[in-house]
Amino acid sequence: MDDSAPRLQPETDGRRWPEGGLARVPYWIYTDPGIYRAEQERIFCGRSWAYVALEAEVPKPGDFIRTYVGEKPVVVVRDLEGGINVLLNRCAHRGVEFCQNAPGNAREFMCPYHQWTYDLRGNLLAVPFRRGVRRQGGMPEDFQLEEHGLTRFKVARRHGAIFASLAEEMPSFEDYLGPTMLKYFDRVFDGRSLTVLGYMRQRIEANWKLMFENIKDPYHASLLHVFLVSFGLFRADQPSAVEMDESGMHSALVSMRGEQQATEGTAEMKSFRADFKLADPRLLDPVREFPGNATVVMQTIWPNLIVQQQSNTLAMRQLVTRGPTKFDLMWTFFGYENDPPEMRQRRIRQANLMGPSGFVSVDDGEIMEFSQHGIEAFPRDQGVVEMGGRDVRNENHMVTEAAIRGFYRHYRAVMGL
Amino acid sequence: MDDSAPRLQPETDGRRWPEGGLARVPYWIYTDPGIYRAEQERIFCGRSWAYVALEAEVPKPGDFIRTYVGEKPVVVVRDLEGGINVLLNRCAHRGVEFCQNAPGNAREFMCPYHQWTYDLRGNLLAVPFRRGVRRQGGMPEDFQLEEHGLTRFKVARRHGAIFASLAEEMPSFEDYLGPTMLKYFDRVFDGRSLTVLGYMRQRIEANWKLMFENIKDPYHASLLHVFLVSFGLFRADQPSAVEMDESGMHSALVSMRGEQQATEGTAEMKSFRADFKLADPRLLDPVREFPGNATVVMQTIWPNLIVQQQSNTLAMRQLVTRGPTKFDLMWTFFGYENDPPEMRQRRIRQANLMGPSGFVSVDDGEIMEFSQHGIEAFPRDQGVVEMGGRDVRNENHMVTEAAIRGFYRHYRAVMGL
Amino acid sequence: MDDSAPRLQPETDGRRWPEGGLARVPYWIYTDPGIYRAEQERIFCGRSWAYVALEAEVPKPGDFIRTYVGEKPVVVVRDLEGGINVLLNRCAHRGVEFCQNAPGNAREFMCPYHQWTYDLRGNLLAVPFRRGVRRQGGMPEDFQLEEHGLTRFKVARRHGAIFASLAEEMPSFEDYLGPTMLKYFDRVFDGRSLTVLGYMRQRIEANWKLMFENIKDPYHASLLHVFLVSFGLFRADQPSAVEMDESGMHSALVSMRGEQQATEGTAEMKSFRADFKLADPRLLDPVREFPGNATVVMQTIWPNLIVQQQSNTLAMRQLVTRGPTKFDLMWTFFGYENDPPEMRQRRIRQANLMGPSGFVSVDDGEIMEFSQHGIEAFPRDQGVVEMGGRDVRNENHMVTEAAIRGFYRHYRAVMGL
Amino acid sequence: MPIDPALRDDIDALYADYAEALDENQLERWPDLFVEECLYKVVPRENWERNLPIALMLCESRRMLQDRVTAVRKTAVYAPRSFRHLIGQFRIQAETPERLRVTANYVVLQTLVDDLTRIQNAGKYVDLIVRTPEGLRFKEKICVFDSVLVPNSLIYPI
Amino acid sequence: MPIDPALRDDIDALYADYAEALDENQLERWPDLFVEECLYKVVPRENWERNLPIALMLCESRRMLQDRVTAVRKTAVYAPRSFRHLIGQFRIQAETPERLRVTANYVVLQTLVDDLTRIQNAGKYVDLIVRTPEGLRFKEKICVFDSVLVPNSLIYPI
Amino acid sequence: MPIDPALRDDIDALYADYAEALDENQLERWPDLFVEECLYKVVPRENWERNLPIALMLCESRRMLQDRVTAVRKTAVYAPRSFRHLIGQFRIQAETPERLRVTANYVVLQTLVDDLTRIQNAGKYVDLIVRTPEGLRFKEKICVFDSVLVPNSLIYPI
Ligand code: FES
Ligand code: FES
Ligand code: FES
Ligand SMILES: [Fe+3]
Ligand SMILES: [Fe+3]
Ligand SMILES: [Fe+3]
Repeated sequence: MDDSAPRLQPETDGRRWPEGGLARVPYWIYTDPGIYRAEQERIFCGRSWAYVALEAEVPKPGDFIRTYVGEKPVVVVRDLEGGINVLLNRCAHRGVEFCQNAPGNAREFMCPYHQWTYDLRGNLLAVPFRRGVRRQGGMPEDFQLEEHGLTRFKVARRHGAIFASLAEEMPSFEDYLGPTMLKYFDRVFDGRSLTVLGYMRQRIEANWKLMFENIKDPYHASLLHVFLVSFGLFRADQPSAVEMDESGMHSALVSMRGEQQATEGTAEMKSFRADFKLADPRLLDPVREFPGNATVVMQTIWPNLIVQQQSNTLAMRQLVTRGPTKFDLMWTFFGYENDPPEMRQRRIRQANLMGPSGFVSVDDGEIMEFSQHGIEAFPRDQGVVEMGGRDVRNENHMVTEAAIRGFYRHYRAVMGL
Repeated sequence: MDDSAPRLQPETDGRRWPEGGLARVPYWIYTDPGIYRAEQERIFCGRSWAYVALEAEVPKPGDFIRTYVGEKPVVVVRDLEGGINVLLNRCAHRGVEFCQNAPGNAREFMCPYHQWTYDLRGNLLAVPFRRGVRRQGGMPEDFQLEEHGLTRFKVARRHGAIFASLAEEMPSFEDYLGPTMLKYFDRVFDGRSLTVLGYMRQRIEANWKLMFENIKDPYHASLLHVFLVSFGLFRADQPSAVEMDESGMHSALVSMRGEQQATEGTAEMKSFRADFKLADPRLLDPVREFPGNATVVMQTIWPNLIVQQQSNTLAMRQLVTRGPTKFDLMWTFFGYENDPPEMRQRRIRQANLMGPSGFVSVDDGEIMEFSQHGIEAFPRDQGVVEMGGRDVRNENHMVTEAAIRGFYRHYRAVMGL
Repeated sequence: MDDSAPRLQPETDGRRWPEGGLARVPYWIYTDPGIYRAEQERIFCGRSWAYVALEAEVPKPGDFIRTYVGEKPVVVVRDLEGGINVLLNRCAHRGVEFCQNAPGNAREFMCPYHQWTYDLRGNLLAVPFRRGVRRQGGMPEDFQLEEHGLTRFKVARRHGAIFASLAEEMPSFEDYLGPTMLKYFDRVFDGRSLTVLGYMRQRIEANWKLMFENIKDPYHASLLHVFLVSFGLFRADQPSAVEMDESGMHSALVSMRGEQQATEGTAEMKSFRADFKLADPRLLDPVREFPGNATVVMQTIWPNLIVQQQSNTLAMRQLVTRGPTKFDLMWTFFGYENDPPEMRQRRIRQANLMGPSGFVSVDDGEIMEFSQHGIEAFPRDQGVVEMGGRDVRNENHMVTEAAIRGFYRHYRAVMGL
Repeated sequence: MPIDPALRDDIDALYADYAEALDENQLERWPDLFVEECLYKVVPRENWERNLPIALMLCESRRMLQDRVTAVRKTAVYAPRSFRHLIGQFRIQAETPERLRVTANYVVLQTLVDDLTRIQNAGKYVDLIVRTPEGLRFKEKICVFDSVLVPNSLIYPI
Repeated sequence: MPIDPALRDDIDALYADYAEALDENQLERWPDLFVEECLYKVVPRENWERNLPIALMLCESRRMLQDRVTAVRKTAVYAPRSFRHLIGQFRIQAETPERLRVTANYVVLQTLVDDLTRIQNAGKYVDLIVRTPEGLRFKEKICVFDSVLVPNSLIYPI
Repeated sequence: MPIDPALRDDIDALYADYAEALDENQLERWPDLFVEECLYKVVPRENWERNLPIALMLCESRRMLQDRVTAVRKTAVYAPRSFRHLIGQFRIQAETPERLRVTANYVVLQTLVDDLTRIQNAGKYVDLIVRTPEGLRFKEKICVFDSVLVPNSLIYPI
């Protein structure tokens, strides 16, 4: 990008993060348009590896899909050499979002407006009438195709997942995650080939950060999610852990499944219903499939991904921002190519827990909008994030908001707040 | 609220109220987002008694309803001692609008997200896992429940109506109204117990102040409202008055019903239709029920209430702001508990005049949107408010915009414009 | 307008037009609200003749229609002397958009709110109760009707088309167009009386300037519009021209119809389909009706008009802005009063090419939204406008973006960018 | 309970006729679809379910329906608009030879000048339909609309 | 006028078939629901009521319907979308043994990629339906849509 | 294929009953409109057309329908709302004396507290209806909704 326009500044004009440091979150970060614009530049176009797709979505040369990094439209395409390219879905001529029909398979991309044509790596191949017609018109002599390609992202791939970055310099994806987070990532992405089972997508009228707060908050799961709790899928008194990378930008919530019985923990859970039974128990017959005792691992990867492993349901949850008070949550459910039919069916059935109609996820989608409502009218107020202390530390329990504090510690560093 | 953010300033940057003082109203006050934000803080959260509910809506201990002060969501609840509490509908933890289902009856309020629990006065009673689970996690030692209650409004009650304020210091509701306005208020709210007959609600795409201008403007009633005029329910040539408190923030329009006949006044009313008859006259057989000759009293109470008494139809009209160019008008129709059946039916039938489909009110709802359309494209222009002079004065007639001038005199003082 | 508010400044704060001058267009001009507000003032209310109507739409004294100049609502009315008046559709009292029902015929305009009445030239005729009622109230002694008329535009008429301006001083419409543009204007508007055949209207979620870029861009027509190309209605290798007035604010694209056959030019048109045939050829049997060889002339007239002559379909395309990222395109199809029935039917049939469902126009409506999508997320980037050089010059061919460069050269002068 | 197909068709035709009267600007004949002694109400679901009597429109006779029409035509000030009714499958809840209790979902779309078509009102009809020499007519028509909030004005009947 | 229930069912089926052709991406068979010599128009209510002849789509024969299909499939550039028709109760306005004048309200919902379902167009069908050996077919279908403003493009027929 | 009018009326009544159960807060009786061994799915058109098996709701028996009801009533946290179904003309695609393959367009409107009525979901039903002693029941009901994006949560069945 050129510099005809000054770098956008967040409209923090005179704003200070409230006293109380990591234990407080000011409500203006959820609504301020200037903050949002700065996030687009510093976070989503900054030093981050944004999730864009699974390789299984573009298996063959020429396969492509449309998606977004932050609010920016991009195309993910496998080139003829099998390489993965992530390109801005914006023609270099006069800005047209050239790719409208997806998924698909192409040998090249042609913008419909003036048919500028690009190869699958974004290089400009041809400009119609570049030399004019009958020696009239055409592009200037010094017009160089090389200077007018599509904006191309750096790409990182690991075990079937694809990430992209616009930053000049980026560490490898592995260094970006760090050893602890990489261990959890590789737990699900262990090199087996993946198969896409389907999509869900919801538009949530809330700031995108509330989604990360929600997933980084194990405290809520054992209280809000009556369904989870009642069936012991997730409980505060289960063996569990909250882990982060050093920066705190990524995190993993880990839990082991317990029994459906009252315990010390449940005493404090008003929502626990020991009596609750399923009429058709097939919905809940998870089988252990990963090494270790963890039955649930929810991993968040800065800046736009949640990797969901709840029992046997696996999904990438990608955040697409739609302005300061709106985002789309895009769910890509997947399994392993060699899943036996019963396991495949189990994943499909357990998807009932997730997405816009999920026995569990519904609660989160609704709560985020309740939060946005409660927050919007109060830019000068702030949230309290003190559960489990006021610092950032990995824990062997669920009764903490440490990962939220870790998230905002990193957020403030990146945003200069 | 803390001061991590500077007090919002209205975006009056370099703006001056136009020449002409009280007789002119600049159009930028109806659209400017900065003005709107400042209004929320200085008017609705400032030194004002905002109407929130009738006691009849929360008759029993534990009864609660949801409503709004300005754009802020609140809960009105009767506690177990019979006291009325007005609480921000926003959890002290991380901002969730915790009360979603209303009306209802509760012993306490529990936020669904982490089940923080509050008593009916907004005191934080319990925080699940405050001491952690198995000696792990939990809130810091120095975490004080007392410091994390719900924001609680000051409350004023008079003869069945409930008002709330966030200001540190407030005069009594009686002093706030002043003797003249209190007299009109007590005319309808005379101590008899009230009964709610039902609700209407409309979303109007106009700035909220246009609603007050409309009601403080008796001049329009005898011209715009053909229905009123034709049936002599309200006419410029009827004995009438416009009265205000000293500040001009409140006002009352008073009129006595005339006959349906041409008079001096009607000569100038192009809309008068002497021929107009009702096929079913039951719609208009009002009976005198209040002392004095007034058949209509429309009282506006700063900052968000209109008390409607038109013939035998009684309603509170509460303004809920929804941004600079939108507001909801919430109508609560009521009568007296001891109304005889015919009177009750009369009130119900006369409601045909009011609300989104009201023979009279339709005109106002539409006109406000016509005004907003006419105004929006012209921030640098201004309205002319000269009928009845250029000053603020009580009058014994209808041919004046004095109450609008009074309203803006007070508005400018509060807003620093 | 008074000066109680400072003149709005475009939010160019610190922004510079990018390097590359006329060959670059920064993307922030398509989304910035401050730029939009400045455009309203400097372009639509500035030194320009905005198209508002055809005389054929208001043939008789008292006939009126509603329309817009930029975003400002106006009424176009023929007065009793046969003169044309263009009035702001905004009451001088308190801003009501008084004219709601149109088209219509009136002797005067009465605002519904307080029945202020204006003659067809916008003069305030009467204010009800101006002298009060029973010697009470009324307007101040010094209130002058003369000072409170409707805002009235300057009006220019030529051969049946009506234009309006709010500028203090304006050149004649003829001088405004200049000799070259006037020649093209008079080609269609040759003095024959016109007849309106009907309307189309579409709301396009894109900045209004993209519409002008589209029409001033002959380069796209022979590539995007497969339908046009395949039937030889418009092709890059046809004899053609791009002409502008001296300032570059107006332009005309001229083309002669070719045969449906492959030629040098079509080689570069991937979209050309030699095989393409119509099942019912009646859609395309244009007959020559204008002097000269041109079969298509698309003329753009600053700031809000496109005059369309494509084969035998004639239309005024008027732009109505609806904010920075939205505009309405209003199509008025017309013919000549003395058209023989077959010609009339031909115009009606060829309208299939135009409007929201037009075989040709659909492409443009969609492309503009693709552009807006591609542009919005990238305020700091810019478009490349180099086809046919980097300067502004009339051309005898279609392979140029010169008219876009001309448009922005003038735009920048007017906007001070 | 099995319904005579011809009866279903007659009810079908009554609803189609009703919608046409309101959508095609034939308001004057709208009262004719009711019997003289009738009840017409437009009620928010919130009031309906809580037995609160207030209605946006309440007509206790065909003459009051006519007064509604007169007000819309002669006295009310409003921006021009058009309505468009879509009425779902109806249910015959109870039936005597002379009286049918019929319910049906509806949505009314509104189009204002210079604006797109938007949802104005949706809910269910709770109707009492009777046979008359002129054919089926409404003895009661109660329009219970979802929630309570209305986009500004509800000018025409539902 | 009493209608043979079987006829009502046939008309019902014709409309259901028509909606399916447009909503389920079976555009190619859409012309088959018309007779060879037919008239199809999509016209704004404003033009219709003022007798202005301009239509957004005007097809004067089944072959022109086919040209519409070809354009949508082969030449037009547009963002992918799907339509969804809801058609209300129909009225048979006039009937000869061979020709039926039928009107019905409709709303067409549009869903664009990455967006929610929105109202694209609403109005009424003014149809002339004739009996043919293949069953009922449209001789005329005039879609009069409310107001005149359209959200950008109207790609598919209504 | 000619359909017995009485059969059409029964199907009509089944859909009306189905809509009422969901719109009038009678969720508990919704499973009763299915046979014990049944299939209920809410599927995005994108998954459906690409044969991707994931559904927003998947119930493989009437008992699973009951579990859905229990979750909505007892465990799920959500803002109060109401649904309103409009179902279009249905098509009987194939028929044996015992099994009917029926499709119909639908739109579901949602009204949240303090908000206007909005479109929640639109698409088509692909149903398998069977005769039982209690009358017609759903053996399969697949709700294929247009596109894939949903406005936040889909709480109730479609
Ligand atoms: S904008 Fe893409 S080729 Fe011109
Ligand atoms: S937000 Fe209310 S308890 Fe956490
Ligand atoms: S606003 Fe027009 S007369 Fe008062
Ligand atoms: Fe959760
Ligand atoms: Fe009024
Ligand atoms: Fe074009």
